[in-house]
Amino acid sequence: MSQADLSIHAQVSRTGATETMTAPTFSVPAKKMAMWLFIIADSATFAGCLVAYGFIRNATPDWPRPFHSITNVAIMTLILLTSSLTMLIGVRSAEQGDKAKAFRFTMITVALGILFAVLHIREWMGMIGEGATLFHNPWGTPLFSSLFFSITGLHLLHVTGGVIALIAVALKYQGGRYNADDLEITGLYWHFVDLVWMFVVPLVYLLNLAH
Amino acid sequence: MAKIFAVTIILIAIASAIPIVMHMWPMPQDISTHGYLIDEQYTDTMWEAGLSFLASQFLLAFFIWKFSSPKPGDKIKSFPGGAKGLVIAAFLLVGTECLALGVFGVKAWASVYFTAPSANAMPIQVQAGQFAFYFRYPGPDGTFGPLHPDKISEANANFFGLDTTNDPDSKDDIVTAEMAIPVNREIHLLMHSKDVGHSFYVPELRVQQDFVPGLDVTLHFTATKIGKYEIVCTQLCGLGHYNMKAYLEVMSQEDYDAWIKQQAALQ
Amino acid sequence: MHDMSTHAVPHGAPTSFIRKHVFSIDHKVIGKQYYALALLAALIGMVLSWIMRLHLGYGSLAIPGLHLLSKNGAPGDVMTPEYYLQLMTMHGTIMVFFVLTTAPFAAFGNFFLPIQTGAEDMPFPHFNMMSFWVTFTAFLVLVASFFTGTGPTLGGWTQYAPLSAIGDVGGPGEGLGVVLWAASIAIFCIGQLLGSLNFITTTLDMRCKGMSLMRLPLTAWAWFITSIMGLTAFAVLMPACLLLILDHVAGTSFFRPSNAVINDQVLPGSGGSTLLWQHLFWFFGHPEVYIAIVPGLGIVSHVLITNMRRPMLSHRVLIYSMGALALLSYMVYGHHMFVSGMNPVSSLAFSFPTLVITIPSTIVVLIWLGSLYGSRLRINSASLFALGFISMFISGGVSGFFLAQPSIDIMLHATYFVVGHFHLVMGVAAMFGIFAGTYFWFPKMTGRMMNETLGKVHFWMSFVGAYCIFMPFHYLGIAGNVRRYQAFTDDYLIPLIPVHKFITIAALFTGFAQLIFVYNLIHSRFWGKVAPNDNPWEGTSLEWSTATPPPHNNFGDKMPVVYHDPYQYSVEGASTDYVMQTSTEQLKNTDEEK
Amino acid sequence: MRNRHNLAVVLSAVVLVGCAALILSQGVNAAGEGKITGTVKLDGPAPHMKGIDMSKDPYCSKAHASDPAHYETYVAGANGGLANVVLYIDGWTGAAQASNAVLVFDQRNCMYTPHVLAMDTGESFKVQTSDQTAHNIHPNPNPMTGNIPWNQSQPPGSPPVEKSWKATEFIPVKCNIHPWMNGWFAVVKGPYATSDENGNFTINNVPPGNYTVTAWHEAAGTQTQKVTVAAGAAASANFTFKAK
Repeated sequence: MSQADLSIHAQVSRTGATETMTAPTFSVPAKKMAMWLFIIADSATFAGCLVAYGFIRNATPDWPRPFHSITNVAIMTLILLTSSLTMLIGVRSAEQGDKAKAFRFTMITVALGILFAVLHIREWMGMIGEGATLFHNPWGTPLFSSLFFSITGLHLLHVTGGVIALIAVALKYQGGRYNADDLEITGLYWHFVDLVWMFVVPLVYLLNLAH
Repeated sequence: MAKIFAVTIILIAIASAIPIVMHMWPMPQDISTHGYLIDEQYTDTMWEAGLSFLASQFLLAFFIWKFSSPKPGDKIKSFPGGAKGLVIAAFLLVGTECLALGVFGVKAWASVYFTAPSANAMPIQVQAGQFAFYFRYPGPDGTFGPLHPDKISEANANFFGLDTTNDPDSKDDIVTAEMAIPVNREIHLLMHSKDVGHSFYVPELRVQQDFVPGLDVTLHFTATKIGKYEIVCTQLCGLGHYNMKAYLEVMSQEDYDAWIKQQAALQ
Repeated sequence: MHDMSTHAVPHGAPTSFIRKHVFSIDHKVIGKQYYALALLAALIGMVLSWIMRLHLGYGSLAIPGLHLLSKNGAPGDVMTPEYYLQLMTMHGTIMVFFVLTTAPFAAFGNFFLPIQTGAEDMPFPHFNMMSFWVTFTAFLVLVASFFTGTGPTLGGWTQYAPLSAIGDVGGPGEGLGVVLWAASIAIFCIGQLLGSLNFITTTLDMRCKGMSLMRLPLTAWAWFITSIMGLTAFAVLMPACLLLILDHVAGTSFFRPSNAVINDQVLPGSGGSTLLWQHLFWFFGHPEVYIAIVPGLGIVSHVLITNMRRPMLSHRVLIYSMGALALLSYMVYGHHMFVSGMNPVSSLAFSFPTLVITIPSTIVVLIWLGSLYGSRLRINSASLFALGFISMFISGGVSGFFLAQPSIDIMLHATYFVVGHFHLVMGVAAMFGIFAGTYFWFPKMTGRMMNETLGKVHFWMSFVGAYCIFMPFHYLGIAGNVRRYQAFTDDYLIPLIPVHKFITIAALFTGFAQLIFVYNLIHSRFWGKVAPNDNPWEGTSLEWSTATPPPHNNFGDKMPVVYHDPYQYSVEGASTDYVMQTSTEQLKNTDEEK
Repeated sequence: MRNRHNLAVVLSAVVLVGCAALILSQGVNAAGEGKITGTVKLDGPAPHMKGIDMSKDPYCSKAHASDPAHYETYVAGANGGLANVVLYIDGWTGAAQASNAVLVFDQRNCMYTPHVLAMDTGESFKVQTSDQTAHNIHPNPNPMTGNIPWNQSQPPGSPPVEKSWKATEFIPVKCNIHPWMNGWFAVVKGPYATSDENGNFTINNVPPGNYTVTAWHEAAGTQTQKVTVAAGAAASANFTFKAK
């Protein structure tokens, strides 16, 4: 029994009523609601960054197109998509009460997340090796790498945060302190991170492919 | 207390309107060809806004006066028409007001921004920098030489960064600290900022436009009245912002010709 | 599987001083903390405005002791232009962020939203605590910039790039000062995000039995709508501030244009867009205006209803109007940029929604006036301020007609007309909302009444004083008086100096009235008359049905159950002239909201 | 504890005596010091200096109503002497110069007086305003030298600002409010002089020895000359610049 359950019982015993609250609007409990709201806010943050990117890209005549191959980014995308799938399986299993499977698949998601981060950092190192920094790059306007590193960096930060959150939640879930819903909520965040990547890839990578 | 309050509101509303009605601090006189449109739009808006202001303040005061000391046993009355009536009223009154202002306002806006400068408009470049305006006339050849930011040297009076030895177009460019223009001649103003954001504001000309660093904005206008006016900066540009200004002298064509000759000699 | 509770884990009442008053997770304590922060910030902001006004009215006057505040800014007590701009920037930032956002929204919202919805606490009390302490940190970071060698930034609260992005060469405080400013605002955004999360989930998920959404009081609706705006608006400002910080510390040039030259030296920077900052800032900035004013609309409606002894003509229309304001606020931000070099076609596109926004505002005012008609108005400090709010809201609102039109904006942009407009509507009006809320809720928050006489003195001085300050601003603006000038040296501005002298005197007078308020607040808190009962104003909403001050879990042993609309006053056939939401009395002849 | 106090007392006494000895020994040396005098001349006619249009600030233009202002890059006297040339000793290794005169950089009639202010490293100088209009002083040192840039306004009636520079450098100084206002802080090590209207200068307090005198002009560049200074005598060094 989770703590949330306990709280209902605590109130039942205190007030003597079985139900003291109105049913949540949209039937979304507070925690999940909060995650949705966070996702809305975070979307606004990413949207702000991507708008800034679009604005500056449009305003810069000599915008560089330094990417020659989409292999790496395709692999990364595939990994992130797969991780969304494994997350889904994990959450589904948790809902069905298959704790071991849920934990296993969450951990696979974590592993894929880490793999994504490693590939991402490897790509960064490659670009840094070619002379790109936050304020300089060999291909053209320095704004390209400023925006590239800022936006992908922000995303990488989200992936890292997601990996840490997933590990923490999975362990606590394993230990019985969190339930399937907590896993689902963390899963929501993970899907969001995946979704953002789907915006980052076409805007930041595909638009900048060399002709 | 409530009655005093109601009277106070009415007094304040009337007192607020007096300076407007009496033109105590009026808009500066208009010396431009397009300004009358803005002024008309302003007057129309003042009528509508002023009347809405007075009407609603009076109504507020009246209701406060009337309903603040109920006798015991007074029943609550409902406003005739109720909320629905008020919402419809708001949509009709304010909606049409807004639509009218918005649609007619486009005309004034378009007169400034949607018309191209005529072919014989006189080009003048204005450069804003912390905290002064400088002006450049293209000289007899009619072309401006290119700008070299690294050559800007205020210590040598090279405010624009011209290279007069290598750029033939720059040789006859005339750089001045005040802006003189012939009366009734359309001016095509090329606006360039040297450092941060500034703005070009001549109230009499009914012109205000920001300088955008990295982007050259243009503006065109015709002055119709000879005189000396002030060009001020309205975009916060640093510690000397309040002191950033230049004079605009609208001259007769002869005076202008003499002035530009004199300026050319000083280069 | 859907066995999740909608509640927070109930927490026991804390015992230690620190957990009770400092790091408290009780929304009521957090609300008070926000209020105290806003009060402190407002006092600082007000003193800054005094200094500025003294300087504007009496430019050559040395203000004794000013050099103590800043050695470089006011050597020999003579104010330098940069110090004026620094004070102006700090006045704007402190007032907008730490007073107008925190007091009506975070302070009152925190205290009363859970009580009005019938919740024991917010769903995430720890987030709530963090929200305050993060905001407080943001405040400290901002104030810290006073103590850097070159002082705070002078770029104005809008912090237009590239002045804000080029560093110290642009002016004193434009280096470290801007970094601290941007850091403070970014931190502030996090605090508001946490707060908004709590507000929205409280409203949607924590309502007690019988409390349908339409049965929520107007204040709760106002906070709810505000928090939705806050959620996205601050989320856009935060990355803008982070990019600005990167420009300072990491050598990027998001906002630094190519080839800027200051002091004959070409500054580093390449291709950055200066308009980008304005777009990002105003996308936040305009909703922010409504974040400041919408809670005021709610508070004023709430206070008025109680003192008019009748519900508003329509509960729903007011809610929809506030919602419309919030929605439109995102579509109009470009009206701040009519002369900024933005495409002139988009100016028109931004102008129409701006004009349209007057429709919901007018509806709100008309509903207020229509409800006032035939009411049984009680006059006290709270209702006086609420009525004053309406007057100010009208006065500040009508000038919006001018500024919404790009053609007239050519004349009035960046003049005192704009300053008058937004000070009346989002400054004074919002402050009046805060005062109305304070006088109204003080007994519930502290268990003591505020002194009515002092309250009325405060009102009269503030009402007349505020008009004396801000109405002349409009005349100055029409005459072309540019804002953000520390002295009026232009020939055409010199005749206007007497008006500035008048405004300065009015400002000192009005400022003095606020000291009376502070005295009243502190004195009443400790030595005021004890509240006669739990419901001194004979209100109906849930905050009046609980003990005074409310216990740790808001309602003691018994969770409330709501049977009625929030504002059942003067209902025919009822036993009293007000029926509380929790009353089990059956009412006839009312069509209750569902 | 006590011992430590004693040590402190003894140490401070030693330091005091040392300082006193240093000061006294300088005084003794002064008697035997020489100086370097000479003239700086400009070869050929003085370049035409552009007039300054001060119309931006009515106060400034009024101040120059009868006497139009000109840029001061080259200020040449009647006999061809070149003013505003800073003369100093290259690679000076001696002690810092004890200065008696207070250096003043004045803002008068919207111009800097003097146009070039020479000073020793660490020597303090005063920036003051005699104008009824606000100025700002914005020196632009090279950040690599260790001199920290500043930017400060001086409205009318402000007290003087006292400053000093750490490292040797020729620092351009400007007023952003009046873009034509420009001047120089010439920060050097050791004894220095600035040529006057006739091009004359005297570097005082130079101990006997062989030196390289450097002459620096903001536009014409630098020149050096070797001189030998004898005790109590004046060595001579004359320079001739060509306008660039």
